[in-house]
Amino acid sequence: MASENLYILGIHMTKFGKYPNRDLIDLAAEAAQGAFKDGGVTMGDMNILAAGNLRGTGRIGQPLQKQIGQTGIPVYNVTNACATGATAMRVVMMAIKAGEADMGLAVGSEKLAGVGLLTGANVKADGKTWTPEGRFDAVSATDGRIGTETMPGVFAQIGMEYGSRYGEVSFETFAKISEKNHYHSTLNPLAAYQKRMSLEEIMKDVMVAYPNTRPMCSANTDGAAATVIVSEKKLRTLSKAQQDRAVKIAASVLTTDPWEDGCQVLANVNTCTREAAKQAYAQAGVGPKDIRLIELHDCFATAELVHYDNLMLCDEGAAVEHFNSGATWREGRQPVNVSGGLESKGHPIAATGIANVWEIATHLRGEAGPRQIEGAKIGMTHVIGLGNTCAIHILQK
Amino acid sequence: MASENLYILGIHMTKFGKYPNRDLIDLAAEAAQGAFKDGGVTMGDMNILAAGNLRGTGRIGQPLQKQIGQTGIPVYNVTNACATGATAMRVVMMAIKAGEADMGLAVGSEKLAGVGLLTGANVKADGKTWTPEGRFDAVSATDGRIGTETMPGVFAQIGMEYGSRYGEVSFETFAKISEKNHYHSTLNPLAAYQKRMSLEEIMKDVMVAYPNTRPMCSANTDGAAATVIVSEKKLRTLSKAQQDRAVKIAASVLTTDPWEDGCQVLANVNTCTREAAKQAYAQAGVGPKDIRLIELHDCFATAELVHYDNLMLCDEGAAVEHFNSGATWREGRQPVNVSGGLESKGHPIAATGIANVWEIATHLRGEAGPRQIEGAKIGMTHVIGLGNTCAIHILQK
Amino acid sequence: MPNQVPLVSYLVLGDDPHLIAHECTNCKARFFDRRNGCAKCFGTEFKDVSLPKEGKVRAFSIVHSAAPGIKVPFVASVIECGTTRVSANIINVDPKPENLKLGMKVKLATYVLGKDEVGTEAIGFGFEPA
Amino acid sequence: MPNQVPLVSYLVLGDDPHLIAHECTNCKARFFDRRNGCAKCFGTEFKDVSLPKEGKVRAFSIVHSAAPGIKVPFVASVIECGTTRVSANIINVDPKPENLKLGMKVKLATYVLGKDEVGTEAIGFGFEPA
Ligand SMILES: [Zn+2]
Ligand SMILES: [Zn+2]
Repeated sequence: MASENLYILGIHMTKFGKYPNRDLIDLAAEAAQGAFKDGGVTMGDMNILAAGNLRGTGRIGQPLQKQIGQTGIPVYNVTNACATGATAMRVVMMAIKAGEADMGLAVGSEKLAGVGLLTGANVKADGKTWTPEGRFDAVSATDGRIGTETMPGVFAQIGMEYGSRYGEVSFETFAKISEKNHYHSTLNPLAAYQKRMSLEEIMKDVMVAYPNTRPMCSANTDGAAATVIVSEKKLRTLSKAQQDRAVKIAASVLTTDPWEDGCQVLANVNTCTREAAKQAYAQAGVGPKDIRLIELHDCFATAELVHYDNLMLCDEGAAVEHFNSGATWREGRQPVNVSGGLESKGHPIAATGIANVWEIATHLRGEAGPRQIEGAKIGMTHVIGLGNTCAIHILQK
Repeated sequence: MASENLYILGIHMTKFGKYPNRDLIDLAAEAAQGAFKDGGVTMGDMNILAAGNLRGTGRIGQPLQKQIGQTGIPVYNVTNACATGATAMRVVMMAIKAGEADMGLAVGSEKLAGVGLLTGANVKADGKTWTPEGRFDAVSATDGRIGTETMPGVFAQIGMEYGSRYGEVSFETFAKISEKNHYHSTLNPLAAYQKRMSLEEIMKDVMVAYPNTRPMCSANTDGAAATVIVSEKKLRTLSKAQQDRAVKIAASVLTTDPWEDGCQVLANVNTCTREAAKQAYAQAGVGPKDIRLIELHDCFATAELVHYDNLMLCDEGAAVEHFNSGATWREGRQPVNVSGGLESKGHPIAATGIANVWEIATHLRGEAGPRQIEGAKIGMTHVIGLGNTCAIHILQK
Repeated sequence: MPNQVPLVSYLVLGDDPHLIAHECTNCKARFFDRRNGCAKCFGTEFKDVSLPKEGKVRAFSIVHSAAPGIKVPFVASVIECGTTRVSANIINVDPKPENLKLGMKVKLATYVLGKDEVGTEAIGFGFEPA
Repeated sequence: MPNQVPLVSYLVLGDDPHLIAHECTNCKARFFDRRNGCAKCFGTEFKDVSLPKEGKVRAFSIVHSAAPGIKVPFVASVIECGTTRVSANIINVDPKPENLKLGMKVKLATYVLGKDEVGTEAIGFGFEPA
């Protein structure tokens, strides 16, 4: 069982954006029903459902099942920060590999439009008398006083830390990464923002956490994505049309951050990504050069840079040169985030880890329309959940 | 792989109760480190961690890993209402059956002491002008105006509904079930409350939701539980002492509620339990009569009654007679909730689904001390997550 | 007579207040909420059907603890209206066990929940002994 | 002099304010929070060790958006104190990119965060250009 291949049979994402009149379940249902339609199946074909949501109730599986079909199947509600959607996929895959299912649905849905700064802030009102609380015996809020727990500030430092290791990276370089992604977004009708932005506009926009200005930060939007995953054995019983459009999951890896000095002081998204990438390349039997396009976790422009290196798309320490070579633009050798990335497509947290699979699968199927990357046979997705989790999928057609 | 047997190698629960100076992670760490010690292993032996928490952040896996060992392994954060802990176990089991791990840790932790009534209430402040909101276009709060979403009221009706099908069940009968469980608790040093209560005391206590008085409701407490699950193949490489104490997981099933009229009006915990029981008996190759003792989800006394029937411990419709026969008392033919049940042991939600496995495993190992059920070779655990999920495990020595 | 709005949209006001359900046109499963699909057959087409105004008590609980603003004790219940189960309070009855019985006949009743600042009344519903 | 309490317990006040870390007695991994165990070797014994008061900037960000009560912009950073990394703000510097540099030398500084109602001062810390 464990060695059986798994396939994406159907997959769907909602347009990311603002949906004031639709709830988490409306979005999840659209994604799920879209994935069923895409795969030519129904809820009745599913043997397992794994559902992810972070900022709502965190448990949308059963409310979703009440709307799209109550068939009695096991439902798993999962969270893993920004890797939540990818984690839902992994649970479905494990169920299939374990022989408990031959087909299952993974879905992620999030309502994030209008949500302000996402912090892990432990802000508490200053008490009348100082009283030590929590694991640091803090007598007052520490976020903002002992560094920052805000995402833009954390990922800004992650980018700067790369500079400490391999030579300073300029504000302009980080901003150019954002310029690329906003340029890419103009071709993606499902992106929340499809506006090309000049380097100057990006650099002169509101500074959120130097060196990340507002367009260099992921966009808080609503959205959902869902996918039907099927075992190879089951796929072979389906129609030729279904088999022809199925996309092989050549690798699926989830890691957390192993201990390294400082990793509890500044989140270390490097070690878990590098380890996940190593495992994924080994599982798929391919190397970085075999990957035609990549959707990686550009929650901030500063993050995209470090992952060029972590995913081994370039030599160690050479991420800036790699970017400056033009390789990661859609016209380049190995485009990154042709969807527009989280900075322009949007980042409805729990949906992201499935939406990036949708993007790659759509290219591998040759169905990406005007933004199609030609000759795409192998693609990779990467997502980071702060705290930390890394999920990588390699897809193959 | 899929047919490989899985075993409980180590398992631990904290005493349930009030821990004002300990956080979710302190409790989870005690449970995890206790399970490692019980199993003679360390965090370094784990290939996967699945963690459950409902009422806190909902994602304790990585914060726990930061305290007990950062080894880079995949971490899954899960929720499934009161079946959260059991769901964490299932994720670890799927990972092992899938060939992705040979040993893993499942943990559930909850801080619930002092928390008031748990409701699913959609209470919103009445607006200045009536504005329809949500899936019912409600212009004001519906909880309490169109029935109840409070757990005591929901489970009270679930018990009453059994009466509609098979003949009215008296308040006294439900109260006697609580009397049994409080009696059982006197022998369990890890129970939050170990006080014997007379039938009269129970019936005259504060009415929460007729026919459930306060001692007939699960106790909101803090607590955690954790277990190390191992593949048979890996177990065979461990010491004789470890092998001797390992407890076989003869069945592990998770279901949700299939459609039935009315199931979206009053939660139907019957269909999902009956289906899970059928699957579990089939997996384990045993029948209800082979089960020596059962820990079932007595979140309310009214719930315990219906599950005698749902788990097929009695003939259909004969739950009252079954209880009145004395069978489910610890001196009876097939004791239920010898731990004291959720009504007296306590119900730290995410811990419950692992704590009930601890109880059964402890009896099967012959390590239950004064409350040991003699000759226990096969036992069953059952947990319900409202919304709905049912998880059943059959353990065998 | 002031303007009125129903507490929920499946309560139809007017001369003859009654409840409606959304019935799946394929399998006839009934629901009260806004639907994305049918939980029974996965269909996505529904039509509204009126429910009988009389029913019988399938289950009840006398609830003594509730969210702020809700008077306790009150009687939460499941009513069988024909073959369709409905969630509702049993109202216009002293909420004591001796006044309630499984299977008892009840009928729909409405009441004014309150007025908003422009004078519109919100109308709630329950079932009372028939 | 008023009574003083540190913002966090790993800031030691007195004549010579400094930071301490909890060091695993088995593998020497260092932590600042209350520990259930060692994240590196799973050991459960720790001893406190003092950190050097001087360090250099490993990473920083000029943060313009923060929780209420926090003055922005401020400089969040990771400081290398010897071989141990510490989270801290860089203080006593005009928070502009031209005043900050990776690798710049900084030293520990404390300041009064505020007084509570009985007059006790809470003392915070940061690192300032050395
Ligand atoms: Zn239908
Ligand atoms: Zn250590």
